[in-house]
Amino acid sequence: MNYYAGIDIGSTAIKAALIDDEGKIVGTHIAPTGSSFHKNALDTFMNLLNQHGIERQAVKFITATGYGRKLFKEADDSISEITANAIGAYEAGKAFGGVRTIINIGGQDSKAIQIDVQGNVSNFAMNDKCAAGTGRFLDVAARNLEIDLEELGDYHFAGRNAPLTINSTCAVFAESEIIGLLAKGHGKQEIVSGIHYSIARRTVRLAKRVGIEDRVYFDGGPALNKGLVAAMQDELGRELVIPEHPQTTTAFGAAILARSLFLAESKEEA
Amino acid sequence: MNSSEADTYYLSRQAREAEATLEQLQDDFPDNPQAMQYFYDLFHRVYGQGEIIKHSGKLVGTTCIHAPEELIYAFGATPVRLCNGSYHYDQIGADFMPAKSCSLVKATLGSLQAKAAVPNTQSLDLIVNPTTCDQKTKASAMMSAMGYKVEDLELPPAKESEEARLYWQRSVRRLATRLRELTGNKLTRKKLQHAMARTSRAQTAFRTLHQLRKSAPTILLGKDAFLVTNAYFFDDIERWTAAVEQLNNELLQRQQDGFQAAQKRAPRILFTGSPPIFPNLKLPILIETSGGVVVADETCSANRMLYDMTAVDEWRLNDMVDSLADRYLKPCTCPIFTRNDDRQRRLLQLATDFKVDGVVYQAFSGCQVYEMEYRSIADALAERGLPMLYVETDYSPDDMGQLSTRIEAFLESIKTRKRQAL
Amino acid sequence: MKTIKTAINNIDLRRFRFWLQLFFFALLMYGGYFAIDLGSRLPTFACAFNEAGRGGICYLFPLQHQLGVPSSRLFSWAGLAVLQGLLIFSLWFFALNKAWCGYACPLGTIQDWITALRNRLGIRYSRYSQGQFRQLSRIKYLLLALMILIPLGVGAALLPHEMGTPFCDICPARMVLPMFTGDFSQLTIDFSSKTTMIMTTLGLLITGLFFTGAFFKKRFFCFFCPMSALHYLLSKPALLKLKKDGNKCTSCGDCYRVCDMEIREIADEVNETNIMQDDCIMCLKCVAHCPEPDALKATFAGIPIFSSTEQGFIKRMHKGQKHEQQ
Amino acid sequence: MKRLCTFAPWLLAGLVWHGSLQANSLWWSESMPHTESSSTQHAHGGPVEIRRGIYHKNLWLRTGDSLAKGSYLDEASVDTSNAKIFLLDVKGEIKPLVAGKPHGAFGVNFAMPDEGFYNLYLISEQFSESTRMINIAKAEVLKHSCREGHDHVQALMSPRQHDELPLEIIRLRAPAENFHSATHFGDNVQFQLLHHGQPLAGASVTLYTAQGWRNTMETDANGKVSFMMIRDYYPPWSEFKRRHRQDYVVQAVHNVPADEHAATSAYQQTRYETTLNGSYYPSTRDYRSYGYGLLLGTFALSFTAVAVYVYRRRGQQRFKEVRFDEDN
Repeated sequence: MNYYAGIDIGSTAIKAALIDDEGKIVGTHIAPTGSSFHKNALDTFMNLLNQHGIERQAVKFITATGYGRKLFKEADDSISEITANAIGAYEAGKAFGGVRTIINIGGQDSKAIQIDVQGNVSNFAMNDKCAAGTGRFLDVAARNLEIDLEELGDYHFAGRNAPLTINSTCAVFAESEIIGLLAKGHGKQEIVSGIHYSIARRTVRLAKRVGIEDRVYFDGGPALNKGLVAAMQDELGRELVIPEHPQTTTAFGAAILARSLFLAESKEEA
Repeated sequence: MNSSEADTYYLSRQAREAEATLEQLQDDFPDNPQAMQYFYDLFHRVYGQGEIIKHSGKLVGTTCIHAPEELIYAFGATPVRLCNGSYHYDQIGADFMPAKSCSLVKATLGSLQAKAAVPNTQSLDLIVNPTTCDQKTKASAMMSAMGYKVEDLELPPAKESEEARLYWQRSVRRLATRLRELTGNKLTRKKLQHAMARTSRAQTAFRTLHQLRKSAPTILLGKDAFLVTNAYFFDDIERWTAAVEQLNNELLQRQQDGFQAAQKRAPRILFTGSPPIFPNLKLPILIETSGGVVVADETCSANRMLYDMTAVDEWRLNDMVDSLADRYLKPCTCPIFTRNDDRQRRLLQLATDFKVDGVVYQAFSGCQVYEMEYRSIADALAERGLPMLYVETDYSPDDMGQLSTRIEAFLESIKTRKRQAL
Repeated sequence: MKTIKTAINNIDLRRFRFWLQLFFFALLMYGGYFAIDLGSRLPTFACAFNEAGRGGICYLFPLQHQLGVPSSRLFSWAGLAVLQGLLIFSLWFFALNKAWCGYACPLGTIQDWITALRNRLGIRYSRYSQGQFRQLSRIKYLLLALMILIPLGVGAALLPHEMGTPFCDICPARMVLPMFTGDFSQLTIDFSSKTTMIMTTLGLLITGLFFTGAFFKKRFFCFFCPMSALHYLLSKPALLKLKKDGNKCTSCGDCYRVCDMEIREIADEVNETNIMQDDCIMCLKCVAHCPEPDALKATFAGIPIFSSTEQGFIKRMHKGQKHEQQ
Repeated sequence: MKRLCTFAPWLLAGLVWHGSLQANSLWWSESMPHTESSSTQHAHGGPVEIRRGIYHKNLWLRTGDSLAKGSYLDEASVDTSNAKIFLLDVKGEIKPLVAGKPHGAFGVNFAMPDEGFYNLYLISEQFSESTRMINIAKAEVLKHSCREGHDHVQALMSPRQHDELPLEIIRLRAPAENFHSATHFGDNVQFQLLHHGQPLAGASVTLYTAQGWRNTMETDANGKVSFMMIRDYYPPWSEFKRRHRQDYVVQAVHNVPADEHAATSAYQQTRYETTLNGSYYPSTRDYRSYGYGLLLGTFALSFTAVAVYVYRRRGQQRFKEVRFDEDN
């Protein structure tokens, strides 16, 4: 039985995904990137293999993606995370009846990708210059409000009155704005939902530059945050397709690409 | 540090930046044409070791392609293009330029500010500053504040009307008078004709290079082509022409041998937008290291500077000077003009001629005119079914990460599309 | 075939045009001495007043005569002669379109020679401003209208018989062309009647103006010539066409710069393919001075006969610089 | 008003007085007896009447001692009973004509179906004391219409003569004459005097113009004589008519001793007198002035040249136009 792996070395977390011959996902593993991401990436990969009891040789092809893709020597090939995300979302989206637009909010950037019917990237826009509207913004806010990331979702729905408008376009200023709002005695719930709406507005504007087609796929770590998902759906005015492991879609895409590249190479040799 | 050490210090940081780029140009790519060695050495000597640019007669700096160099040569002076591409001078220029402003103008002002500038132009006798975009127009006051003699070459904001054309012809003629005061020489028909002949020989060489780059698979990488045209900024025109003619012969040989400078299915990229000026060849190099190949460009550091030639009906002084003026205004596709139909048409024509797969549109952050034209160019290209990547960057190397992601994603989308199309 | 095509496209148009104009000049001015008679419906100034030497007659002369017959006869079956004349004129015209002006017209050739003389004397040529250009280019239509209405007036006995050929009286060709066959009789004021006196005075004033105009402005008279107006009305179906491929045009304006008639549309028009304008004389200097391959071309019945090439442009512009090698 | 007067020398040469028009001289004339404008139209051969496309010519017989005061004949004044009138047409046939009174005066009207020259002759014979006088009046009339084209002109140009006539004057053609050319003031017109078809040398021939000028010349060896047409039409400038027709008559008298002919007649000598009429027009030199023409032409040329020069010089100051002088 051959296996294929995709490793997404992101700015905040390293995600690895493993698929078998038929392209079904065998398992995924997530670990923080930390400082020496080369060792951490290797460990994440080995942990994933051990979890499922698969030897290193069984993994025929590894594709690396993400910021650190070029420096991960283990990988046989590297691909940009936009293409990997597109392939992963396209595959995962089939279960939900096909997706055409992908919104990904990563640790330090947010991306909007439009793919055509065959799944090829036709247009994409990235915001990787400013931390506002990215996962970092949520981390900073959660730390200031002393809430865990997972609880952000519940706080969003617990809010009684309308969400506050956090109009700061910069993650650093947002911090001071949150503290100001707290001092004025606003509830944490309104602040959290305000933050969600501010991120949602920015991301939808990014997506508009690319053009929004039906069934929008939403992945990346923050996709786990139900509050943010609700805000996004409200801003977009349409349902969002959320996979059950939103963080590993890119790695999954890289794995699928590894499989197709391996099959293509073996066909050429044969 | 006193000023002389400071100068050497600046020189050394500037030199390191240039050397790094030169090494990238030479080592990251296998089998560069031998004829390119002349250009590598030239840049090494001028940028790396700060060799002084030899010139006969007065040295006249120009800050844009609109300054007619034939006129400057005819007065016995030597033109040198001052547009600067080094991030180091960009930092110096940033001291007296607004935060979000064009890196090119910042770098140019920075190089003028630094006494031991690279390329080392020593003392400029005159700077001819065509009033093109806002920032270059405002920069002229700053240049004269630095103590340089500056001649503002007034450019009309629109170029379609006859009034604009006559206004520009008068500006060029006024420049001729100013050059006469500067050099004390008299403009004669023979001198101007001789200067125009030399420039047209250089343009002929460039056009041959331009035709050769149409061959598919491509035989010359875009980064070399940019280096060649960047050398035109300061190199002696006859030596430059000879070197380019030699390069053309070698490329012709390569074409016959069926030599491939990039992989077979490398996406053929048309580069447009803000001019890549040595050592800021960051984007072309990135494209070509990520597997693409820049086959054609529409920028004022290459095609727009050298492509269009002058036609003269009667070889008389007045007619020749007016023909020169027309040649520098009418075909210009610079975004400072109100309409950009010419530029759209030029891009679409280059796309068909060079069988281009995708367009990379570079806009220096802070350059509003290029940023504003992005939408119309994108629509025009989309109509033709050409994908376009809009990249907003500046001279700083620290956005390489984001850029490489975008470039790779763009190239991959083209590759898959091409594989699909097969 | 390819080599012939490139050879034609790279010819030195200036020399080719000089010899072709000389040939047509000899044909139309001295053809008569060799018993050449191309008929009286020529779409160019083969002046009828050059009785002995003319190789054919400019159609405007018989046209005015035919329109000058009494109205009763003109609008009867006899009027068909006018249509028949127009038909033959059109057939001649369809062959060369406005190249009749640029290559065949003796008066045009003389103006080109005067321009060459001015150039050798080192005197700068003048250009019309855009406003002047628009007004002046309407005069030829006015002259064409007068040339048709006045003979009709003569036919209807509203005007004296001496005004039978109004345009020929004031046309400089009547005075200038016979001089080339030694006949200076046209340089006279005809006092036999008030009408002839006024008309011949006008004619001589215009001839004086013609010489100065042609000296300072390239192809001065062609701007006001009713023949060019008549041509333009029939120019659509002509075989020889001037075609432009707007996409290849970088609007560098070289064609506009060298155009003797200062036609802006040739450089600015990028959508139309057939860019024939009413002032154009199809001298094809624009095609010769266009650096973009196949941007401008002259086609005869659809077959491109002369198109712009880069090598041709470079060769011609180099030819202009005799001192280049110093 | 400078008129080129070229005939002055000729006038001063003095008049040679030979034969002159007598009371009974007869000649044909195309001028209308009374000048009401009838249906005559101008054609290349002079006034004609066109009936159903056929040209008809009127000619009246006049007599008198001077052209201007020559009176038209009516039946009684001259004995024309034995006058014989006949027409030598283009094909050379002779057709006798009957005189009539077109427009109220003794004259003749005949049709001219074919293109070419028609010769009209009138021969009248009279006797007085001892001489037999034969008067021959001849008129040469051209019929041409451009519609017939111009290819046949050369063949019909040469003058025809009638040999039986005792005395006849024929007008010789100018070198490049065709149906469109006409005699103008100052032209040299050549005649030949024939006696029974043979050139008569040494005879005197006189040319009379309507204003009364006349000139007599001797015929040379082969009977030829040439006259310079005098310019005698000096209307005030505004009434000058380019197509003003002037008539002239050429007359020759020849006396022959009697015995030469019928022995029975009781006269010693026969006097033959023949006349040939014609017309001529003002020459182009009379109304065309090179002087004014060239004056106006050069004025227009120099005026515009100076205007352009001033405009260019002034043009420079106004815009501070930068111009380079081309002489280097």
